Amino acid sequence: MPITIAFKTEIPRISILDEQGNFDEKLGKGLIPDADLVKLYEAMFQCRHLDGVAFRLQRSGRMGTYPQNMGQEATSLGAAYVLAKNDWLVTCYRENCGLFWRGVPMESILLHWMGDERGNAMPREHFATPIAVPIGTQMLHATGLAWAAKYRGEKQIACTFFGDGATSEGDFHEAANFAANLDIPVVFVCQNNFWAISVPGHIQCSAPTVAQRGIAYGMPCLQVDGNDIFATVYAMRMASEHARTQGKPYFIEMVTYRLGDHTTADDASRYRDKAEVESWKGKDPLIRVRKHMERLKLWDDKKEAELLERTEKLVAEAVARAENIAAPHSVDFFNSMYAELPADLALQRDTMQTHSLGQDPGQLASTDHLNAPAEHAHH
Amino acid sequence: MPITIAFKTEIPRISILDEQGNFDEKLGKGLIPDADLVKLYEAMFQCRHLDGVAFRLQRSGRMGTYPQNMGQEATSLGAAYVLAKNDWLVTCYRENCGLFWRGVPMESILLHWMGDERGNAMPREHFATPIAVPIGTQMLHATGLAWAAKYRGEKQIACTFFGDGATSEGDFHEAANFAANLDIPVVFVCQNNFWAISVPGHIQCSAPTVAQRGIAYGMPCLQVDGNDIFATVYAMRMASEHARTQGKPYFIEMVTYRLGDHTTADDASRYRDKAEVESWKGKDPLIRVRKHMERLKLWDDKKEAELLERTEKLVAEAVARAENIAAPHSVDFFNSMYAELPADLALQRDTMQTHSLGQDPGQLASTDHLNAPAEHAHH
Amino acid sequence: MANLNMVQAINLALIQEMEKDERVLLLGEDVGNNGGVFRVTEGLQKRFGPKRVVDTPLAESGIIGTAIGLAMGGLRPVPEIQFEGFLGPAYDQICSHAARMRTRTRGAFPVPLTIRVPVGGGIHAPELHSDSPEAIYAHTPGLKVVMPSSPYDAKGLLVASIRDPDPVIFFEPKRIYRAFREEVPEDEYVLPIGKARTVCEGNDLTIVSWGASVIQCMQAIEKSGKSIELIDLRTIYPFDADAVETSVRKTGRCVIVHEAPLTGGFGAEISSRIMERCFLHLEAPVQRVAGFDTIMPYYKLELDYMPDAARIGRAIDDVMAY
Amino acid sequence: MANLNMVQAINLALIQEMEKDERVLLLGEDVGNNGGVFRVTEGLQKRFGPKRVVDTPLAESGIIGTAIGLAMGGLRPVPEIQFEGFLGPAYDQICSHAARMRTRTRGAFPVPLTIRVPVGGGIHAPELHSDSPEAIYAHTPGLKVVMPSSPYDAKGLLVASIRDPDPVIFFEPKRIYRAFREEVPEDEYVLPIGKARTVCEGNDLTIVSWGASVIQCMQAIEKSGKSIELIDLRTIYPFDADAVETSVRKTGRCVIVHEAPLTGGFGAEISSRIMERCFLHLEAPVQRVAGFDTIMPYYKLELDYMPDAARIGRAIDDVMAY
Ligand SMILES: Cc1ncc(C[n+]2csc(CCOP(=O)(O)OP(=O)(O)O)c2C)c(N)n1
Ligand SMILES: Cc1ncc(C[n+]2csc(CCOP(=O)(O)OP(=O)(O)O)c2C)c(N)n1
Ligand SMILES: [Mg+2]
Ligand SMILES: [Mg+2]
Repeated sequence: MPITIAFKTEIPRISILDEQGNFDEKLGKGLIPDADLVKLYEAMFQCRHLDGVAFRLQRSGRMGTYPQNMGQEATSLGAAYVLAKNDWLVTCYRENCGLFWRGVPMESILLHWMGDERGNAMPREHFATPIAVPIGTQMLHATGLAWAAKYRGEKQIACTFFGDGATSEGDFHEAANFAANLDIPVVFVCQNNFWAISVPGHIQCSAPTVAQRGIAYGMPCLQVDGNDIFATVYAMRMASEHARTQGKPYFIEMVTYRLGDHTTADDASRYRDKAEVESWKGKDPLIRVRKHMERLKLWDDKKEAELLERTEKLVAEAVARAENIAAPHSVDFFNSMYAELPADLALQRDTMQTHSLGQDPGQLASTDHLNAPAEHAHH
Repeated sequence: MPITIAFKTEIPRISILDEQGNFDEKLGKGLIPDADLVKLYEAMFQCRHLDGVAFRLQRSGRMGTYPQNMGQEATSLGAAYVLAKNDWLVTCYRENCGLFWRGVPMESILLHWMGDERGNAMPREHFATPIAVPIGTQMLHATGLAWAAKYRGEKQIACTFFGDGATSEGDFHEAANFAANLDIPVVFVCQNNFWAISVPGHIQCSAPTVAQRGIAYGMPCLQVDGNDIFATVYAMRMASEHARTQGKPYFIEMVTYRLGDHTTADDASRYRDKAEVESWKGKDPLIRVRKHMERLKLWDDKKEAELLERTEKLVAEAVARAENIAAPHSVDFFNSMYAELPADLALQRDTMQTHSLGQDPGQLASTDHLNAPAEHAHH
Repeated sequence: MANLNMVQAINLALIQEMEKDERVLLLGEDVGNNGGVFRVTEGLQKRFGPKRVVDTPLAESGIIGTAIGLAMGGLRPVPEIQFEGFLGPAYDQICSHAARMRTRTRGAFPVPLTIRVPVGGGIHAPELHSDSPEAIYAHTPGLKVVMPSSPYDAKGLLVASIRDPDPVIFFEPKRIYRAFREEVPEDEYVLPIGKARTVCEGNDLTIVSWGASVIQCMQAIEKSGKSIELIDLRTIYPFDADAVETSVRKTGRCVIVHEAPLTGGFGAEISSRIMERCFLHLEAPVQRVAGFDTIMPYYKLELDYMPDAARIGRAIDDVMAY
Repeated sequence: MANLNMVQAINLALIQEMEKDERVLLLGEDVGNNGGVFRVTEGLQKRFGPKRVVDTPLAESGIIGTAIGLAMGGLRPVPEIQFEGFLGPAYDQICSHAARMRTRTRGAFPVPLTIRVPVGGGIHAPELHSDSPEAIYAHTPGLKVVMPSSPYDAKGLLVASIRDPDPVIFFEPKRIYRAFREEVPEDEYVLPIGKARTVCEGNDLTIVSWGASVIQCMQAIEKSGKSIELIDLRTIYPFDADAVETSVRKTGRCVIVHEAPLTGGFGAEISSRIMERCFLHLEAPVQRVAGFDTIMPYYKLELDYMPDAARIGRAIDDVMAY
């Protein structure tokens, strides 16, 4: 048989609550208890609200560049909802919703974008890593963190989030490949929002799906509607179950869209069609959950109003905490350089100078030597 | 439909002349004219012979580390045979056979491993790049070279070779991804020989095939018996045709085995089973072609003896040329640093010193100044 | 002659080189439709088409690695790396290949490549958007490293870089991308790589600097009221040792200023050279005013990190008092 | 006490640290069954099992990136990069993450990581197997950089590195992996990071060096017949400025020797520091004997590239004659 089939595969796509409000009972029933659904909606709502506030903070000069999360809330939230409390969540910068669900305080995120490292000084009990600025690099840390758990014989897994653009980086490939070949339980989640700043998705991945990136590593792969909290929860259940019981990785493409600019430094109208943006507004992850809850009589306008009121207060308090933190001292940027500061660096800190005369005013006085009898031939 | 199929694919495997001597007429007939088959066999034979001679040169201290190609001759040869003369061949270090077919002189390869850059000063008309020492990095250059051809509107393509280990590097991923998404005609050929020095293949790729690496980029993928010159030629025809007419990349896994150590610095018996090596000896790409030619009455012992005689002479001459080349001057390592040598570097070259007094003996004399009336306060 | 800021001057240089030489093409993240995140390539894709101004996948090693292939194939690629903090993933392709290909092949495959990279701090940006890695690349034989400090210089040096037959890293100090304008001739001019500029002459002390720090030095000089000679290196490698030596032999005193961390910064090289070449002319030890040996802090503290006129002024005083 | 070469001394240090501390694990290419291409990890996989001595995929960024994750997860990974020439692909993970994670998180996520890397030339190896990039990493705040020059030092410094709560690049000069043996105690000892060793004392001139070059310096000193003090830095960052200063204040003359290219090499930093701190004590300009500012040539010429006793001797003579 000269031509045989060496390999064969297919990738399923999951959608449960679609933008028309259709709800698939078979997959969806009992997936998320009603009380939880309400909480999940509230979490998305609050995250969305913070997003708007943060945007305005930036515009009024009270914060630096900020990447809005708007439209992508259901992806990381689905993951955070499913993961165990001590599973690692290793994210990029568009996963506020999942991080808040885990207990990361809003002001941590705000502080980060206000140019303050204290925003990253997250207590280890959140099992979350700091915002990753260099694209595509954090997935390797997720693989390492899950590996550490495996090394210790713990059942902890890691879940890592990254964008479609990030899948172009070599580090993505290496992270997935290490996990696959060394049997490390990591759930890789690509938030495919079709854009990496101004670069369209097909420049990052011209294959029919981003999900098939995972086939390269022999991982099970899924594509899901990332704006459908039921679908993201469903997929994360499958994936985390697989990771935990098999000790192996899983790849999920969550199809979503950022409704805002890339960051506050960006103007997406330069490169995106208005029509495209409009069409995605109809697929908003919040709207469909709200409508679904209304159908189930779990939600009404009054609750919405009450939620808004609660949220405004919550966010305002977080902003206040972030803005009222004491200004950092210059020396702060020395103090966590090393467990113990090398002498040299301590001298820089203590003098806030790098020129040696500045660090050692005594040296200046020492020119008195010049008038003393020369010890050496020409000094 | 909550669960749909987002993607579906399969990968064919090609084998034409197998190790038992079975020849598939359907795929194989007319694929390689008899006269060419003889030449291809001779090329593999000569490459194999050089390999043995090089090994002995290393062992007797006349050459540095050398990576034997033994057992993998049919892979790059199949490619070189199919490619147009001006298609780029961008290889690693186990593709001597293909390079010799293109006209790269044997002594170039020898000189390289004798620690002499002149071995890499290959005339551009070979359309071959120098031996790539850092694993996995050269595929990006292939993508760039093919891109340059496309930019100029030429029909030139590139074919790049790399090992199974190399597919673990991020650069492999980026090279394939650039080619796929920017529509650049590159044939990616992985020589899967199941080992990267001592590390077994499943640590590099635990998926059922290496071929499926290409699925991640939406490329057509093939797996072939890399020890079967007919199969490698067949696959390269398909792939290069695709690349040339569609302007897009193609991924081929050529399954093969290195019969020798990784390099002369390695001792493969530390990590490979004897039985495994023995089983692959039966799959030798040379033996099966020879037997096939004998069946076709194209070959006999006399021709083999005559070939050996010719080859011994050819290789001895190449070795002599490599060994008799004039020793390089120290300054040679300065001379091709830049198109024009910066003054500083020219001074280093001219003095073969880096210490400033060494570079400027006049400075020493200048201590006479000391005895002259001091111009400055303390000198 | 037009009054341009640095972004405009670079844009103009790119247009003119692309018009002159078909082999010049641009590639990088967001350089096309979006005109780059700093708008340096604004309008170029529209003007020259997507073949010559190419949005690439988000992969720096891929950008440089394919650009090396493009250069080996006879073109003159001008890749952009979005911020100096993202040179890291491309480090290997730059240092193991771009820098080495000519030597490796004894001249058979030169790599005429110009890597444009916004560099340095002071713009309130997030982490890894404010570093100064020029010393790393200056220590890598086979590369040239250029960093202009004004629109005029940026245009002339970029033209020289693109035409250079060897790989050049062209650092663009983002802090002064739009900080000021100056007269920039439309007409072609080339500023030679490896030649420093004497910004102002003086007799008491020499300051050597480059990039955005040159502006801080000018401020410090003004405040000091002393007769200070300011040398803007323009090129880090090869650097203009003659210009530095000549000046220091005259003044006998020198302060070197750069944003990069002190230890192992390029100031160390210059300082050593001065000692080696001007030993008997030195009235005081050469001093370095540099970034601290810490990670560049997030932006709340970035101004505390970077050398400013006050720190430079203090060094001037200390050296003068020696 | 045993008579060991450097490979054996490092192997012993690894065994002892792994026995003492469950959190220590080794990872890298060929470190397992094969014991590493230099056999430094020979026998360790058999002894500690494949969980603690892990053969990884062929991907340096992956090795360091996952090791960072392992360290963030509370372990003490000791990755091996097969040759210094292959640090390039890992540059970004080392410099953008390992070096920054502690600062980035204000101490919440330290990265206790020891990256073992064979370094330097002189073993007749192929391209990219003979370089000396220590200055690159010494210029990267957040890292420590160590390079022993003897079996005894290698053991004590490696133990210190593995126990260090911060990331360390531990360069192993491959030229002296097996060049000589010396007494190396079985018993635990720790050589502190940041402290130099005075190899021999002298009054006429100070030589500062590190790694394999220390051996060349010893040869040159012997030949010179002068009273020369040799300081082996042992640690490149943080470097022992006090030891250097004390010695140069005494001798008034200094030669620095390293294999890495001259320009921007760590010699420049030391030379600058000496000028800054010992200005009035200098009898002659500090001189550097270093690799040339070229690509390390293929092995036919490698001995012409690296500083040898003759070149060092010439510098000694020149400085003494000044
Ligand atoms: C290594 C690196 N290169 C470039 C950048 C600049 N940059 C920031 S975000 C971004 C696009 C990211 O796209 P994607 O991964 O799809 O994530 P998204 O923003 O769409 O969520 C780029 C190019 C960076 N931060 N890091
Ligand atoms: C970037 C890099 N890392 C490590 C090495 C050391 N090394 C040389 S060959 C090799 C294994 C290569 O395996 P593979 O790609 O399968 O090719 P093969 O030798 O089997 O043909 C390794 C690890 C290298 N040369 N380059
Ligand atoms: Mg995206
Ligand atoms: Mg292999």
